[in-house]
Amino acid sequence: MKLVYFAWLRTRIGKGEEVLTPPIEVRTVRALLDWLKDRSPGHAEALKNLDVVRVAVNHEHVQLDAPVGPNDEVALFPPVTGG
Amino acid sequence: MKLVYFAWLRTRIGKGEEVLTPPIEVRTVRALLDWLKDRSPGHAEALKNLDVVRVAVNHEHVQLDAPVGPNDEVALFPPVTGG
Amino acid sequence: MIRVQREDFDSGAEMMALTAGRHDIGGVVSFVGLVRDMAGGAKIGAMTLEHYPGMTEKQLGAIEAEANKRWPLSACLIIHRYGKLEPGDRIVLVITASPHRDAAFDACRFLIDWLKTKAPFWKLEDTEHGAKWVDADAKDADAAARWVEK
Amino acid sequence: MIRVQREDFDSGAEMMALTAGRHDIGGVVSFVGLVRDMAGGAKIGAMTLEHYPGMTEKQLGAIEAEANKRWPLSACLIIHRYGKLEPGDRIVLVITASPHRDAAFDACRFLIDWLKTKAPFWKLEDTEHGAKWVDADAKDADAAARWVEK
Repeated sequence: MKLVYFAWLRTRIGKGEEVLTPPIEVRTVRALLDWLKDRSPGHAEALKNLDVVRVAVNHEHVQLDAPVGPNDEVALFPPVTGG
Repeated sequence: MKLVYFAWLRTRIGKGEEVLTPPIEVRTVRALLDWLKDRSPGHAEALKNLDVVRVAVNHEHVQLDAPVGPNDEVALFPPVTGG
Repeated sequence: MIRVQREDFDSGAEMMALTAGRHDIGGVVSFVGLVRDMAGGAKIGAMTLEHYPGMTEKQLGAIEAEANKRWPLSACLIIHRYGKLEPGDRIVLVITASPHRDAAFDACRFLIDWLKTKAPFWKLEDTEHGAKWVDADAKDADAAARWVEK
Repeated sequence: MIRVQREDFDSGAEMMALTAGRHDIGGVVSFVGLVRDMAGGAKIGAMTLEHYPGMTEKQLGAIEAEANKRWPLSACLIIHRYGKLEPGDRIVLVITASPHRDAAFDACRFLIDWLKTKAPFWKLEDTEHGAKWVDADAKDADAAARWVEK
């Protein structure tokens, strides 16, 4: 699974992207975020308040209950501020 | 009193402006239009349906009950169609 | 700022001039009205815009002043052309600039809506059936009525 | 049409290109968003716009498709910049053209409102107190909510 991070999630995690292999039980965004928190102190810090974390799977905005699989590109970022 | 005409009021009346001296009893736009109708068949034709005639006195839109006097510039025209 | 002129205008240059050197503007909205080659199902050729010099400037100035009273505008421009215009030609330009986009959008729409019912312009269209004075559109009166303050 | 680019754009030239040779367009509305030198009471210098290449184009394309579904647009353009921008610089351009002005106004406002809550861009501002990621504005969420179809 490819993970990509933007804005302060990127700086807190300390990298813009990484390829990880979550265990087979991780089938939703919510489960993925729970699992990611234990990857490093940076991951834990970035994901401590999910109210300000948004998620896209394969370039589409999704909610926490959306499914994720090993071939997906999952992006984590704060609420967008363009325009 | 200076009268100015625009669009089809101008073409029906046959001139763009004229200076007239209505009788002293003509003190409102409505009275002025009634008096103007008798000036010529063109005036009568132009003013036969007041629903489609708009009036400005000294460059301000006014209603039929607005006052008019000998030193005013009174404009008659159809509803505007700019923009 | 208002201008009533026979000549064409350059929307981009006007926007640049209005915002040049300003760092307090968050949004600029512009409206350009163009001559269409169809009107109410009939093909039209050129059109001629007649106006009432003196009253036009006064009415446009009053409409602009009203917009400035209602919204916090950093800048505002209305250009309206008169004379002979062909299909595709620009007729009118309205530009509004504000720290916030909602004010710029509302003010721009207000200006064109009010202009359409208050500024003394009249269109004479060359149609297949001869020259015809354009009738006012009831939709324009409805659009202007949106902005009447209760 | 959408473009995501580092370079500046020329609003006037884009409007001309979009309407050139067209005789069916009655109104063209444009919105330009600019960098302000103040944000929430704090002075800001430059800002850097980060985005998510691939997703940005996909989201802007979807928003444009939605606008075309809702309104009869003759033409539509969104240009959004990324990278380092100074106060006064242009960030985003939205142009909509339609036979009727109401559709052009509504579609333009819809596009910028939705873009602000859906397109994956993030602003990093240089403030007096150091670089700061801009927080999303609740007003933008409210503005976007206006357009949710019941």
